[in-house]
This record gives sequence, structure tokens and C-alpha cells, in this order.
Amino acid sequence: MSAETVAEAAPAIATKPSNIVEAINMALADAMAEDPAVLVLGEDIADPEGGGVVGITRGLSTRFGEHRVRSTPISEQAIIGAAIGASLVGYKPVAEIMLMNFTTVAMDMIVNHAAKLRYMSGGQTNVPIVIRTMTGAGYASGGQHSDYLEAWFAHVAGIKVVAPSNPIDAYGLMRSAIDDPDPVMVIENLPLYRIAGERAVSGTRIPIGKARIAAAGTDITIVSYSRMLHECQTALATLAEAGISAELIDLRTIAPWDQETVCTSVAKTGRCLIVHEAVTPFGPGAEIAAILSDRFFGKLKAPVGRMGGSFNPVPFSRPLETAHVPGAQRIAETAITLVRAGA
Amino acid sequence: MSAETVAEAAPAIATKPSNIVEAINMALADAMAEDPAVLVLGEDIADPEGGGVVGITRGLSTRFGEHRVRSTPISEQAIIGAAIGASLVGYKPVAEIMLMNFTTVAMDMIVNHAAKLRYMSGGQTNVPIVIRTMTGAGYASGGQHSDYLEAWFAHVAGIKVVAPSNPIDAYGLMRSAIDDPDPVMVIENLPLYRIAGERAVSGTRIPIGKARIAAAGTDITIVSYSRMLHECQTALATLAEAGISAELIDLRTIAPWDQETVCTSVAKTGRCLIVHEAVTPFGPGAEIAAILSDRFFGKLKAPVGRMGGSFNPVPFSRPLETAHVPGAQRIAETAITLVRAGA
Amino acid sequence: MSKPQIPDAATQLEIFRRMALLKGNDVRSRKVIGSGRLMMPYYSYRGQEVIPAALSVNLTDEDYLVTIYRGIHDMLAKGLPLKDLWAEIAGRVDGTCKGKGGPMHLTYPKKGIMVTTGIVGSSMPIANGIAWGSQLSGNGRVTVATFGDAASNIGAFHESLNLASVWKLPVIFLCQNNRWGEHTAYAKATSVARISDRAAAYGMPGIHVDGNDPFAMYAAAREAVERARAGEGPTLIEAMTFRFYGHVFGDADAYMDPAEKAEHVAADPYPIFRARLIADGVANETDLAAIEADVEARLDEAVAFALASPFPDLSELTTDVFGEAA
Amino acid sequence: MSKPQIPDAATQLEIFRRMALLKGNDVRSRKVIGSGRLMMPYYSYRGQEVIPAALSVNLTDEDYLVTIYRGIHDMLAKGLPLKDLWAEIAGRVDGTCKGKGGPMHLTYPKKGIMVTTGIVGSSMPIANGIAWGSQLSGNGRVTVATFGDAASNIGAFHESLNLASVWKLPVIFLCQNNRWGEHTAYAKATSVARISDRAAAYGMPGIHVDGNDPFAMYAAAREAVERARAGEGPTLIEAMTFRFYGHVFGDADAYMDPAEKAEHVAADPYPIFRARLIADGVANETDLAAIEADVEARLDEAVAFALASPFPDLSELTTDVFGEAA
Ligand SMILES: Cc1ncc(C[n+]2csc(CCOP(=O)(O)OP(=O)(O)O)c2C)c(N)n1
Ligand SMILES: Cc1ncc(C[n+]2csc(CCOP(=O)(O)OP(=O)(O)O)c2C)c(N)n1
Ligand SMILES: [Mg+2]
Ligand SMILES: [Mg+2]
Repeated sequence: MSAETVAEAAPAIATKPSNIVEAINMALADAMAEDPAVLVLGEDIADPEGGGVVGITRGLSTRFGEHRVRSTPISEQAIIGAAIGASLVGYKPVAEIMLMNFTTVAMDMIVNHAAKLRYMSGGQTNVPIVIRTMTGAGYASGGQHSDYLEAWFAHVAGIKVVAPSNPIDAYGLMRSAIDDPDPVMVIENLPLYRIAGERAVSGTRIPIGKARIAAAGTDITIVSYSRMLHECQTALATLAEAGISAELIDLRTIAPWDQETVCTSVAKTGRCLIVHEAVTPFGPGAEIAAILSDRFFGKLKAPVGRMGGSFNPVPFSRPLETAHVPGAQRIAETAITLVRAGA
Repeated sequence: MSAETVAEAAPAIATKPSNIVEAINMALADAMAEDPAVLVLGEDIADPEGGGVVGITRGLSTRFGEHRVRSTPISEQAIIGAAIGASLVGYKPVAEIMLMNFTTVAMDMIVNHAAKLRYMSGGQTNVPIVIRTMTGAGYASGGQHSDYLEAWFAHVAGIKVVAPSNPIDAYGLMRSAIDDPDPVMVIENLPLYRIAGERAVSGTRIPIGKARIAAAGTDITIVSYSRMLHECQTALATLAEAGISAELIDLRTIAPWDQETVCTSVAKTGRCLIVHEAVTPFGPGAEIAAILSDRFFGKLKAPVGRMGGSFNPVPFSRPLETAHVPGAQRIAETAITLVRAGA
Repeated sequence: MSKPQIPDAATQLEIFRRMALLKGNDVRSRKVIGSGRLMMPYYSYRGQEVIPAALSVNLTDEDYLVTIYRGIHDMLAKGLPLKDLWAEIAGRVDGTCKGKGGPMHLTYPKKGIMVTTGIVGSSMPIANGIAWGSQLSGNGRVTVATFGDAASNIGAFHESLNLASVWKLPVIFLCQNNRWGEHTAYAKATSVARISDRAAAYGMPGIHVDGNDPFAMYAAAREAVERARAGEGPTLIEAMTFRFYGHVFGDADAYMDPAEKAEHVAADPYPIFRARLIADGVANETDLAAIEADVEARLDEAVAFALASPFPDLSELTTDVFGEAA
Repeated sequence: MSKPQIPDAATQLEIFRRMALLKGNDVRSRKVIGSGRLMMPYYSYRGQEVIPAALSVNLTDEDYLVTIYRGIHDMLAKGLPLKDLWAEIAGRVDGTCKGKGGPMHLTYPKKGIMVTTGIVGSSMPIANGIAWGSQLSGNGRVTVATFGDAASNIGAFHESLNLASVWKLPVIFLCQNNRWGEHTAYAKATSVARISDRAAAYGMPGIHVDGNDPFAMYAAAREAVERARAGEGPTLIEAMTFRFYGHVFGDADAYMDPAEKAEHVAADPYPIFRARLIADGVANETDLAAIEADVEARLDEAVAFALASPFPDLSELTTDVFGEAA
């Protein structure tokens, strides 16, 4: 199975009452219906091309027209450039870069231009674009189709990064991203697309920069997002059995991340474990660990733990691919070690 | 003044006995003379084009021929692709991406290919290339010509990153980078190019992954590299006056960084301040701070300090550009605060 | 373009032998994957077999190939062993890449298969570098970069053809124009009627050829190979063909006009060439049936070998990231 | 290309007025920077004044411009006020961008100057997006993307021209071919004799014009502007010209054949057009001298204004990174 076949494979994993594919489709449709300035562009995204390789944009071009919902050539620099330009004259384009690894051919447009034009123009212009991109290990897509690169963008001033883990957040974050006056990257995880979840209420927003307490606890704070949030959730059971009450935080926004919510939790638990799919070295967890270690100097019961993908390209072979990313079992074990260590 | 005019401006800042421009030129010349497999390519790098906009490659094409020292079109993807391909068949190309911000148009070649081919081929192939690139604030080059992006590459498995602060290291690291069987990015700082420094002995190597104690001390460890190392050096005087003995470490290699040397020092001082030009959030300092806070949990006398560029694009206006990056005065003040805090 | 050269009987038979191997392998791949025994992104090349078959008979094992996710046909024609292929796409330790690369990153330098990329357009910049190496060492080798029609709209195509032309590199840019880029029809994304016409923008010869006609494809490939070997620089070949089974396994081609597809499938070059060889007396039914039977036997063996091969040890996860500094 | 249209006398005079402003500003810029009073990367456009002067008289304030580091001539011709320009390149708070952008990122939306980029090739993808906006709103505006000859070898050029053609965007790709890309001569990096010939690779009209001939340049620009306004799609214009003062201030052009340079400088279009206007009786010496004197006076004023303007407050360092979410 691959990115391109998730759509077809869909029926296999039944979808009730909703899922992230439906949520993002609904968010785009609602935004386009409310505001004629909202545009959608990307490879294969219009209905003649099947409404996207995963079906996320299905129905949009039929409803709003191909002038507003445009399939593009395979030209990522031209895609982001078109989005930037249109945004400079009042439009709110949502551009799809099919897979996150393909942002590598559009980094100049994203980093040197989208993120910087407001600043370099002294505030005369701004770039209200959304960049949707999918990624994630789990489908044996290999080394060039699975990377999590959010740390790169979080390290660039002028762009925000969000990564929903469920349909409600996917809808609300997408609406907020479209409302936002600056570039926002929305990272969608492939294996999560068809997981059933609660349906979002049309029109709702999830504020960018605001985390969610996914489970309340007192012994350790676990910070995660995207697919890893679900692995952490699974780990909670094991932790409960071990008599450990973990507070699970869905970060939802990586840049700017919600320091207040995380710090409030860590102030209570005195321990923190950060879990993401991106490789650990120089990854998102490093910034969070650095901030917490500083903010809670001398007050932590255990060192801040970080779990990320092992430091290697994503392998194809299933056993290796599975071992590459943190799993519920290892997450639980690590959390237990941290709690016992700081007991 | 700009990247392109450093060469012409050179006479202004007289250079004895040597400088980084001479050191890198000598390293390339020595490597090419020793090994016919070593190639050099990039924009304007051959002598008919002036031997590079800064004169780094001056004389090489005249001495070794334009078949081995090739000026290229302005096509960074083609430049890195040519280097990768040649390296797959036994050559050791040194490719120049003139300024680090221009790596954004070649990220696919660097990240999806150069860094991953060894792994994805199961070790059948490898990519022994060197990517030289210049950057740094200080010449009013503005938002698209000054960025330090080493954190991006340090977050990618399969590529190494070095950043010399003096001619000896520039020569030795370049020789080691050319010897290395995998891609190595060499970051050169524009304002440092013509600063006088000791001349390297031909044939010497500075091992990748090995830091240097630039000044021994006992109260605090200051970790830096590239131009910021010099700001830290300047700060030492102020610190000495304040009765503070700082140990200054020139990291030299950002990925993989020398944890042993840094940890040995911090074990002694109990305090650490990391200083770099890259913006602070999700920057190189985050990884170092996260590792140290974990390794020395409960043993540090003060939280690990991080100083980087302010979180904004590099501004043009000189006072803003100067305020954007850490300076000796602020570095000294921060170090003093850390020492007093943990007294 | 010099007057087309008809391959001799032995070469015709060899082209068919390679086509039979390629077709047989695709049919088997879809069968095995469809049965759920293997899971991977599989990009069927069924319908495009003539192109690499007729190209590869003009190449030696020393010549180089840089191909793409839809490139298993290119690699088999270039000599990729079936067992190594199947073990790799099964993610097993006996695969070309110990299972770490998978179908999108098959690599086999022993036969000049240097890189397989999953990034559209990225075969070309790397092929230039390999060709630069041949130019430097004067080893007379040719490098072929394959890519699709839609890839001709990405920046890497442009930078690569310009550099290859300015440096007069011994490289062939082989565009397999199957008229679709994922779900997007050629004309909706491409601003020129023929991709071969883009060659003029690089002062490079461009050849537009029916990639489903073994003789025409053979002649086009031969012309380009001779030019490269003679040190006369690169060629852009646009080989017209069609993709029979959608973009990737599981893609039902719903966006495609069934009539268009039916027409192309009806013109399947495999049975046509097979019949022609018999009609021309180059071979008889028994010969060709034997070739096909042999392919099936080798496939049985390769699939069995692959499924019996162990998965890589977990220690392989973090090896091959960096080599040992000399 | 429809038969060239000679601009009327008033337009000819207006073209000269803009050329005088552009030339005067470049001379003054090099003087002030050379004196050390200002420090910046300055990319002289001396010798290229005709192109934006003859283009801009075909545009309105509502039309859009996306230009490059070597683009101050493009912007002045489009209406960038001298005081705002000088305050910006002096890094002062009264500059177009409060001193935060500098000479490589001048921006002035009031006159349609939307983006100035320091990245080779990056003006084009963004210009497409602005033109898409005009196509959507039907406001009839034209977007011009300027770039250099060497920029025609980078991927962004290719992707942009293909997309503009497929989408039939009201955009003009204006290549100012000054025969050099930094220190590299045109032919050493570019595989085609004329960049305008690359238009065919995108099914787009390509115009090769003498960018130093005001009438020819006027006609070429007018044709492209009319095509865009009529909704008939993009045009690639290659305007031949020359760069008189090296790539960037401080570059002594040592890599250039002095004879080549001398020949072009001798053909300086400014004095030639000035003489022609007098010869044709469009204006007399007094009129033109008055225009030039006026430029000098405005420059005196602008430079003084800039140097008297304060630097931005340090609080500006971290503002304008993000806006306020509505
Ligand atoms: C840079 C990049 N963008 C998008 C993709 C996703 N993608 C994979 S194949 C493909 C279509 C390519 O079509 P074509 O070049 O005609 O080759 P074909 O698949 O038809 O053989 C796309 C868009 C990718 N792999 N790389
Ligand atoms: C992607 C990228 N690569 C390299 C550079 C460095 N650079 C700045 S201008 C220039 C030459 C451009 O030449 P041309 O396109 O002909 O424009 P001109 O400067 O002659 O007006 C180069 C190589 C850059 N700014 N961006
Ligand atoms: Mg295709
Ligand atoms: Mg030029």
C-alpha cells in the first residue's frame, strides 16, 4: 500500500463517524464556501484527476470550479510560488505538496520567500498561505516518502507548523491555518487518515499554538503529536497497570508550541517524555527538552526524556520500518524508567 | 560590501601570515595534486570566471584543468546532482553552493539523495562529496543571503556538517571532508575569510567530530563555532576581569558533535553556554542543551544557556543586523549571570 | 536522425526475450501483491516493455542506468537478477539492498544500475554526474536517465538538460511518455505538444519515437548511444507508450477515459511483436513458448527464494548510514 | 509579431525622462557607495535603462512587478519614490521596508512593486501567482517578472513558464540579457543561442529584441502587454543589453574582455537616444538638460532625506515576523 492507494484501500478500514480525510475535506469546503478568496492547488487535486491521490480534495473543483481548485503540473516550486503570489493580492491559497519529502524541491519558495516576505517588506506584504503535506512511516514507502521534517520549518522565523492527530483537530486547525495571516504548514499523517474519530462541528476552530490535554495525570507528562500521540495513548494502559498516572499532551502545533500548557503540566508532574516520529538528533524534542530543562532547573524529578525515529533514513523492510519509530511498548517502558528513576 | 566583493575588498584587510581563503584554496590544491579523483565544481569557480566570487578556488583550473575544475550554470540541483553522480563512480567532487540560503534549491539532491543513497542501497554505493557554502551576517546582505542552516542538515542521517573558525581548521577540516566516504557540508563564514591566522601545515588533517579547547577554564564551558567563536573569545577578557575562568570550546563539527570533549569540560565546570549565529528556536544549541541537561541531570550548577540569532529573518539595516546576532558583550553578560546564578 | 537500422534476427529475439521477462515479472508482481503476500508501493510498467528491451540491447553491463520508481522494467532489461529483485521488494536480507531500499530504491552497480529514485525528475541530475565521470576517465560508457512525461515539467529536467548540453556529456535522457502523470493527463500539465521538441531549448537532438515499436525504438536508442559513445553529447528521446494498470497498484484509473485505455491495451506491443517474429520467420511458436516458460520457471524460483529469505536483522536498522572514514 | 509601433512624441519623451532618472540614480548610487557613506551589495544596472523605461510606459500603477536584486531600474521606472528608495538602501526607518529589506528586497505595493528577490529565478514562480489572482478577479492587470539571462538555466524558470502557459496567465517573463551571469559569460552556461527560443518549449510566444533600442523595446513590451490584457496568455521577452559596471559594486570585471566591454559602453543607449530625440525634433537640448537637472535635484533631496532619516528602533528587530491572527 502507498500514499496513492490509501484512497482505494479506504473501504478496508471502515470510517465512522468521521476521519481525518473527511475532516480536511469539510474544512476546505466550508472555508471555500464562506470566503471566495480561498483557493486550492496541487498535483491531481481537482475532480477530473480524482480529487487528490487520497481523495482529500474530492468534490471541491466540481462544487467551486477548476479556476479555484486547480490541478498543477509536477512543479513544486511553481505550486508554492503561485500560492505566494496569489496570497500577495488578497487570496488565501491552500497548496498541497503531496509528500513532505517533496518540500525539498520547494524550500526556496517556502523559506526564503513565504516565511520572509512580511519581514523583508517591513510589514507591507504578508503571505497567508497554507501548505498541506502528508507523510509518515507505516506503508513501506521507504526512504524518500516517509520523513517528518517539521523541525526544519520550526527553525525558520515566519512560518507556523501544525500536525493534527484526529478529525476534530484536523478540521479546526485547517480552518485556523486558512484564517491565519501568515504561512502555515499542515502535516497530515498517512496511516491516520482513515482512523475513525469524532466528527468536527462545522465552523469550529482549534487555535494555532494551543495544545490539548489528551489524558490527565500526575506522575509524568508525555508530549506528542500526529501519529505518535496514538502510540502514547496505547501506552497509557500499560502505564496504568504499572500504577503510573501519565498526563498526555497533544501538542497539535509544533511552531509555536504551547509552552504554557506543557509547563503547567510539568510543574505538576515534575517529569516529561517527548515522543515524535522525526529522528531524535536536532529534532523537535530537543527544543522542548532544552526549554523545560531550563525552566524547571533543579525542580525536575527526572531528566526530560526524548524518543524519536532512530537516526537513519526510513527503511523499506517492514520489521525495520516498525523498529525505526517509537512504539507503545517502548514508550511505556521509557516512561516507567523515568518515573522510577525520579522516584 | 557583499559576498561577491569580499575578494576585491581583500587588500583592505591585509592578510598575514594566512587566512581562511588561502587555507581552503591550499586544501583544495593539495587534495587535487595528491588524488586525481578530486574534482571542484560550482558557479564562477574556474579561473576564466575569476576563480570564484571570493577567490577561494583561484588558480585551481589553471593548474589542474577545466575538466576537473568546472564553472557551472546557475543550477544548484544540477551542481549537486553532478557531484553525486561523479562520486558514485569513484570521484571525490567538492561542490560549491555559493551561499547557504541557496541550498534551499538543492535540498532534494542533498537530503533525499546524497545523504540517503548509501543506506537505501544497503551499502552498495556511497556519496563521498563535499559541499562548500558560505554565509553569515555582517555585510548587510539581508534576509536571503545570511542564514545559518546547519541545524537542518544535522537533523538528517547520512550527512556531516563542519564549520571552521580559523585557517588551520579550515585546511584540516576540508582535507578530512574530502577524505570522508560520505557527504560533508563545510560552512564558511564570510566575515572571517580574511582574518589573519596561523598557516596550516600542508597535509595535516583535523578529524571530523573532534572539538578543540580554545581556552581552558574552570567556572563555565562556552561552546561555539564559526564566527561566534571569535565573539566568545573577545568575551573572555570581560569574563576574566569579572574573575570568571571560562573554558571555550570550538566545536568545529556540528554533526556529529564531540560529546566527549564537551561533557568532559562540563563535568569540570558544571555550567555551559552555547553560542551560535543560527536562530535559537529549534537550533543547534537545543540538541546540545538537551543532551547536557540529561547527561548531567542534578549535577549542573546552572541551567544550560543558549544564545543564537533572534527569531526573525536577518535584517538589512546595520544596527538591526548587529543586534540580531550574539555579540561579545551580551555573551559575557550571559555567562556572568549563569555563573552568579549557580554560585 | 540517420536512417533507421533494423536489428538482426538474433537481436530481435533478444529484444523479445527481455520483453517476455519484463512482462512476466509485472504480471507476477501484481499477482503476488494482489494476493496480499507482499505489501509495497508497486508501479506497474505493463505496456512499456519495449522501451527498455530495445534500449538495453544497445548497452553493455558497463553502461550506466539511473531510473525511477517505475523502473523495474528498465533494471531487469539492464540485467538486474530476478532473485535479488524479488528478495528486495519482499524486504528481505537477500535483496539487492538488504531490504532497506525497497522497490523505489533498487540498486545493482554490478550491472551499472546506480540509482533508483522516488523523486520525480531526480534521475537526471545524478545521471549527468556519472556521465561526467565517464567523460573524465574516457571509459566510453554511456549513462541513461529514464523518467516520465510529467517529469519533464519539473526544474531538475531543465537544469540537467542544459548542463549536459553545455558540458557535452555522454548521457541519454529517455522520457517514457505514457501520457499520464499520476492522475493527470499529459496536456493538462504540459505546455508543449511533444517533449522531444524541448530538446531544441538545449541545443540538443530530440527524437520522438513510437516506444511500442521495437525496431523504431531500437534505432532511436542506437542513434543516441552512438552519439554518446562518440563523445558528441547528449540526446533527448521521447518514447511514446502507455501505462496499462494505473499509476500505482490499487489505482483503478477511474479518472481515465475507458475508451482511451481500451484502445491502447488493444495495441499491446507484446503479442504484436510476438506474432511478427513468427510471421517473419525469426522464431517459431515453440521457441517463443519456451522463452515464456523459462521466464515463468525463473519467476517461480525467484518468488520462492524471496519469500524464504529472512528479514534483515534489526541491527541493520542503523547500519549503512555512514561508512568508515579511511 | 505585429508590425512595430513607434511611440508618439510624448511617449518618447516620457521614456527618456525615465531613462534619465534611472541613469542618474545609478551614477549617484555608485558615487555615494564609493565614498563609503553607504554600505550594501549594490548591483549596478547602468546600460540597461532602456528596458524598464520602454516597458513601464506600457503599464499602469495597477499592473504588477516582481523583480530581482538587479532591479532598482525596474522599480524606479514603475514609480518607486526616490526618497523611499534611498532611505531603504540606507537602512533607515523611512525606507520602503523600514530598512529591514534593503536593496535586494525593496517592496512598494502602492505602485504594484510586490516582491524583489535575491534568489536567481525566484521572481517567476511568484509572478505567476499574482497573475493567477488577476485572472481570477478579471481585473485586467498584467504582471511582469524580470530576471537575467543566466537565470534562464535554473529550474524555477522552467516550472514557471510551463505553468503560465498551461494556465494561460497574464504574465510577461522579461529576460534582461546582459550577456553575463556574475563572472560567467552567456555561452559557457547556456545551451541555446537565444533564450527567446526557449519559449517554443512552452508553446509560448518568444520575442528577441534589442533592449537598448527604445522603439523596438517599446513595441515588444506593448505586444506582450496587449496579449496579456486580452487574456491570451504569457510572453517571453529576451531583451539584449549589457551591464557596464560588473556584477556587484566592487567587481572590477577582470574576467571580461576589455574590448567587449568597451564596444558596449561605446554604444551606451542613453546618449544615443538623447541625441535622437533632438535630431528628430522631439525635444531640444534645453528640455533634456532640464530633465537631467531635475533628476539631480531630486537625487540631492532623496540622498539628504535618507541620510537624515533615523535608523529603525531596535524593537523593529523582532516585529513583522508574524501578523496578528484576525
Ligand atoms: C518532486 C515530486 N513530486 C511529486 C511526486 C509524486 N509522484 C510520484 S510519480 C508522479 C507522476 C509522475 O508522472 P511521470 O513523470 O509521467 O512518470 P510515470 O509515473 O507516468 O511513469 C508523481 C506526481 C514525486 N514523487 N516527486
Ligand atoms: C539560486 C541562486 N544561485 C546563485 C546566486 C548568486 N547569484 C546572484 S546573481 C547571479 C548571476 C545571475 O545572472 P543573471 O541571471 O544573468 O542576472 P544578472 O545578474 O546578469 O542581471 C548569481 C549566480 C543566487 N542569488 N541565487
Ligand atoms: Mg507518465
Ligand atoms: Mg546576466
